[in-house]
Amino acid sequence: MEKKTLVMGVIGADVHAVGNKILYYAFTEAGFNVINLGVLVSQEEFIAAAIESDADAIVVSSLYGHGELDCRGLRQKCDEAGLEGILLYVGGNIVIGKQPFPEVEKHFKEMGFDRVFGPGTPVETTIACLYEDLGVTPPPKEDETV
Amino acid sequence: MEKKTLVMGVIGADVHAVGNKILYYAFTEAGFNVINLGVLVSQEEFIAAAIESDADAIVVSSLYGHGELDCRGLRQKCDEAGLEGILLYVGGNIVIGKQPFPEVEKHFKEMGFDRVFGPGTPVETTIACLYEDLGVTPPPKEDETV
Amino acid sequence: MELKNKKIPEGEFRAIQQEILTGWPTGKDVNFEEAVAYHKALPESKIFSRKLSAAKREGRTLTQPRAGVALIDKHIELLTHLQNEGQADLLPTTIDSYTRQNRYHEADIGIEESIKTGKSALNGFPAVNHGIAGCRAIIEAIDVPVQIRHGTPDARLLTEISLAGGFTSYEGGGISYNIPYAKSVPLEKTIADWQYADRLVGFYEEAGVPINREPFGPLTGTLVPPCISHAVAVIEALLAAEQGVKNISVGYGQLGNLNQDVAAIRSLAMITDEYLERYGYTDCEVTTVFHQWMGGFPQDEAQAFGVIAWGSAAAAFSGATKVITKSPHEAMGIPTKEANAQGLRCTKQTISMLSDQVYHSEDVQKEIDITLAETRCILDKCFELGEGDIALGAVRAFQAGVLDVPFAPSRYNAGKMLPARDHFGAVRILEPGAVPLSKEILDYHREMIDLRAKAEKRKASFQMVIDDIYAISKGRLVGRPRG
Amino acid sequence: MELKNKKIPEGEFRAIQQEILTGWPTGKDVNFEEAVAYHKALPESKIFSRKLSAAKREGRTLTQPRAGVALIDKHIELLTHLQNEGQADLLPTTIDSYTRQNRYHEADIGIEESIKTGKSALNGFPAVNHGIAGCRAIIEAIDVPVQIRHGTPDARLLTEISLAGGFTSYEGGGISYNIPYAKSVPLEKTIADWQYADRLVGFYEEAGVPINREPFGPLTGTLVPPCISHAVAVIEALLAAEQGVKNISVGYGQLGNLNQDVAAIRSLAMITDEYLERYGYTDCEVTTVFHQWMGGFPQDEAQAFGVIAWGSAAAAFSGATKVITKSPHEAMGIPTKEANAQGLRCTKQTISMLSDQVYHSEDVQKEIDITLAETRCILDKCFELGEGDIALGAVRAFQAGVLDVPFAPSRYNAGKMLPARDHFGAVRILEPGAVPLSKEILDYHREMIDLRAKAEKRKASFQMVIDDIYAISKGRLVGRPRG
Ligand code: B12
Ligand code: B12
Repeated sequence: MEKKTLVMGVIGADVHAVGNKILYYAFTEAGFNVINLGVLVSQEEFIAAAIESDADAIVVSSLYGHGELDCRGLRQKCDEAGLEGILLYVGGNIVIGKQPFPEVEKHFKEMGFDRVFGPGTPVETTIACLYEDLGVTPPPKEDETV
Repeated sequence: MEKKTLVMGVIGADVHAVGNKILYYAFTEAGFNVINLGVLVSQEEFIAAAIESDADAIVVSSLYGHGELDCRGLRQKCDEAGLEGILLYVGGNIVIGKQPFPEVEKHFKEMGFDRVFGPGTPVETTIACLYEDLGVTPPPKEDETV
Repeated sequence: MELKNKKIPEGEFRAIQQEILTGWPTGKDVNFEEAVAYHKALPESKIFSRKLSAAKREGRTLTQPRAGVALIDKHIELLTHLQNEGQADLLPTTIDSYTRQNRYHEADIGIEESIKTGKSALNGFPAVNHGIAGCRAIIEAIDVPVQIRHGTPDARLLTEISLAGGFTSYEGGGISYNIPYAKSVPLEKTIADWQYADRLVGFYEEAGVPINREPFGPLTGTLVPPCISHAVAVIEALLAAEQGVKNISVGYGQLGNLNQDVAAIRSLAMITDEYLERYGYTDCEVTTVFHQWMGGFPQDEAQAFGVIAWGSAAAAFSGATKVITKSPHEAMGIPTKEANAQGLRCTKQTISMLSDQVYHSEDVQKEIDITLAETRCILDKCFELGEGDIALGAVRAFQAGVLDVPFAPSRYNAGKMLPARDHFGAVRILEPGAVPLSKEILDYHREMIDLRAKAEKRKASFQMVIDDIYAISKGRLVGRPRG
Repeated sequence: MELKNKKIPEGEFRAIQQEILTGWPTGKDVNFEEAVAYHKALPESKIFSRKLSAAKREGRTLTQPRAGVALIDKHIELLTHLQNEGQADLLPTTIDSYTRQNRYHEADIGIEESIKTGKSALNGFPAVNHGIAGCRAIIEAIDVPVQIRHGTPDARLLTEISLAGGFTSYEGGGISYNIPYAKSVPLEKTIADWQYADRLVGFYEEAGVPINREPFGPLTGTLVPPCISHAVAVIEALLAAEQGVKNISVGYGQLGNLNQDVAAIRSLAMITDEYLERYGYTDCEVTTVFHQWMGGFPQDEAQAFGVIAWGSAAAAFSGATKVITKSPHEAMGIPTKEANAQGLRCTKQTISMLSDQVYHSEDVQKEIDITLAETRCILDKCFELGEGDIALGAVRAFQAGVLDVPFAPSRYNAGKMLPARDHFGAVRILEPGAVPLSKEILDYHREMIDLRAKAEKRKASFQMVIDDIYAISKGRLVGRPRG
């Protein structure tokens, strides 16, 4: 089976690197081809990497609270760049403070994200969603989970 | 100046003795003549002691949560026993659970208490109220407070 | 009939039992054989002693809250919440204060009031009024072991109903449920009544049903020096063992100084084993209970969490088999189920973070040595006063002030001994009254308190004791003068 | 221009300064003499160094939260709340992340957005955009000393504005605000830029204005072994002292094992003094900072309180001069002012209850000895690499992987060293990479980790490290396999 390609990174002026490194490790273990842009990634860098790698999905992390400001317009820029319909995920601590998640989710979906994840989403959940959305059959069994 | 007389005790099936012992010590230090009935005191015992000592006030403690059940009818029984108008205080943890104090206060005032005190009322506050309500001039200065 | 630490003869027991079971209508449903069969059908996971033994073996500290409300369905709802949301390892059924005073009529009024208003008018679960079926409804609904916790001087009927009701653990004792919980019940009476309760547990044990028994460790919860509560715990363990109790949890209420707290639990296990063995009770399993701070709490919930977590840390380091948790509502009133579960989760987080750590310190060893020496002074005097009989000895020791619990409501307690914190926050003895500690030990206590008095530039006095009583609720351990 | 640990010559400094102050319109308001006069008119009670020195002398641990919002009045409201309701001894002004990356235009958008929506769109206070007057409004409104806390690789303009704005303490450093906070800024650049900041502090000190400086201790906050953060702290202290800094607070992020945490703070003070003295900086006062757990928190607030209180206990026992507090909202997002104050009160309660206690343990001494030995291994190698110059040495040490911070985002960090918890929860080194510890020390680390691996019946591996990263947020210290 052909590997699906993900572009991932932490958007904006955000330097939270730990979750990013663990997600990279887990996505790779889960059978994806992963382009990890690390932290401090601009919208333009995400898009350029997705075009270059012919990616199936862009997985955006935002931890530091400026997610709302940083993510605005990403979907439109994707469309303009010819990445119409590319799968867009966002997760982490994407807004400032403890806010009711349903509202946050609604807001980011309106901004064009296909899936929105709250604080502390387990890696297993993220991977299961990727399998589903990208039509990948999950590998039969793992003896170690992250 | 003549000493005012207080009857004090912990009402009902309540055995919380620590506050009672400290209040006794503090009331005595503050210049009152104090009849301390200790814990597990029935309404009848309060009234009998007040009559016998010709008391100016009855200070009821309830800590354990049954205050509402235990205090019902005390004012009426006082009236019937000829203790009309005697000063009635209640304090401690007089209801079950953390409840908004204004409601609790209102409820106990309707039951006939002149003053109602919430959890952890400082001894100084209680004494100041007693001075005021019994028309006692506070002693000039204390070098140690409780 | 003279009080003696001797197994109650079967005939005598049956005579009392007949009378007891007619004390309230629900008593007539008690049927020992049927109850034994009921217990034997319980899954292992619901048996208190088993879970304690496993925890002791594995060196884990289990969590248990206090909780009880008036109505059966609400009580089950409460316990289920504490089990699922609080991750409690063990659960309680705390009995209301009317039942504790055998005022079942008043408990009935409380039940009615609770049905009417939709909120619990009782500060606990009136198990006698609800009877055996009411108790079993709880046991069946809950997955973890459940214990009866109360404070009942004469608990004979409650014991009959609770054990027949399927509870596998039972708190209390003739001293620990008298001195802090009664005003004018003679000790002879409560000790005898608790011999009855222990004998009943003994019968269950003999029938192959394991029932855990727990003397109430903290007593008044107010600056009780470890040697006092240890002595009471050992005496109640001896009294219980004589009646056939096999699984005993001895307890202690946190005082706040880590060395003293850790030493207290470690020495408590040692001295209980020592005396049980010395007096020939060689087949009892002893576990320990650490109570988070039992005195006045701060009203602020964030501060209360600090007290709870610190109690959890001390419990974990002490190696206690279980910890009894408090909630952030402690100073205000009986906690909601949510607040109670919060106390449990805060405790579990703290204990788990410490469970892999070991606390080694010479200071702890020193404190263990001192506590053991003190407790032996008191216990040996009790045996002497009882002319070798510890039941009699306990009664005479309270008469003489040899056993003396600070701030206790009972008129059978001398109330002459005064405790105070030393410069490091450990609770020491300021005025011994008639507590028979050696001169060397008393000098040490005075010296440690004097260190503090000097630093505070005041004499050690009753004012200092009062300041200590308020200290934790005001955000400190030692009640230093303000300003 | 070559990097050297040498005081920046005045002329060179002035040249850079001219350029810096024109980087954003608010820069032109900086007037050194006027700022010195402003500082000199501040009351003692608002001066950070003074309060730290007093606490150090008296052996107290002060509390300080993190906090910052976009707008001046809201920020003052926030700090006032933390001062009054949180009883904070010291206050921060946490800078937003756009300012940290010198993106003042984006910060401006955030300010506008915040005005429009009525809630802070920035994760901190944009001090550069608000300028000197904005800063002074804070200093004047608040009664306790206030510090700038950030994470800014090039903080030269921010330093100018903050100090002229009346702040009396300033966090950061050329390594600690690069490696965890940047991806591709060369170390030569950040060290030089922070020499500028330190030199500016030096000018204030020379003018008689005391400014406290604090290297950021916890780095990535993710399983950083004490020897790594200690080495960075000492290097930044040396670099600061050379530029004329006189009052330095070195920090450390809690790891969770009490012996290791207590030993870390005690050894950090020792080794900083040792190296400052050895290199001739004899007139610096050193204080210590304990950061409550800086890694992932549990989402549940009750559990978070457990983590906060345990951090407070360790801080108190360690004798740190101040503790940086977390809030029960930590895992979710920037705390409300109420939640932030709760963290402070929980901390204060715990610290106060422990303030009279002393934590003695042989295990602490052992841990101190090991940490000192490790840190010396690293520092001496840094000096060697820098041919005696520690600025150069630091750059080369990172190049070589001699200094290596786990999970750091910077490409100038090797990322070859892997930490893991040992059987008792202490953080040890699983893979040293090029960190130059002696064989004896490394053997000890491996041995301690192997103890754990054996107990868990698995090999020590990256999976173990990942499990450790999640452990506290899942309610444990050591990331043991589940089931
Ligand atoms: C120590 C203690 C005990 C000890 C008491 C030992 C003894 N015999 O004295 C023991 C362990 C035995 C105990 C038992 C029980 N307790 Co208790 N106990 C406490 C605790 C922790 C401290 C009480 C104390 O001594 N405080 C120190 C003294 C100095 O303060 P104080 O008692 O509050 O008194 C002061 C003020 O209230 C005020 N005051 C008191 N009376 C009056 C009257 C007036 C007019 C005024 C103005 C002021 C005033 O002045 C006093 C002096 O400063 C409190 C919780 C808390 N406060 O933190 C629970 C608490 C009072 N107990 C409680 C309960 C429910 C019980 C039990 C039913 C067991 C249970 N379910 O857990 C039993 C009841 C036994 C009985 N029949 O009464 C509840 C009451 C709940 C409620 N009202 O909703 C509390 C609040 C704990 C809780 N949150 O659940 N308890
Ligand atoms: C460690 C840490 C730091 C370290 C980071 C070191 C580094 N370079 O990596 C340091 C100390 C440097 C730091 C700095 C700051 N931090 Co910080 N930090 C944390 C902390 C404590 C843990 C983060 C972490 O590593 N967790 C462990 C990893 C494994 O989990 P994770 O990051 O959450 O990632 C997982 C999930 O979120 C999920 N996930 C992540 N991305 C995505 C994407 C998708 C699509 C999906 C499905 C899932 C997913 O999967 C990941 C793996 O399991 C969190 C709070 C917390 N979580 O407890 C605060 C936190 C993220 N930080 C915060 C802030 C504000 C800051 C600062 C601005 C400083 C400040 N004001 O205190 C600076 C910002 C610097 C910057 N420019 O980015 C805030 C963010 C607030 C908000 N969103 O409202 C938090 C939440 C703390 C708080 N409550 O205030 N921080």
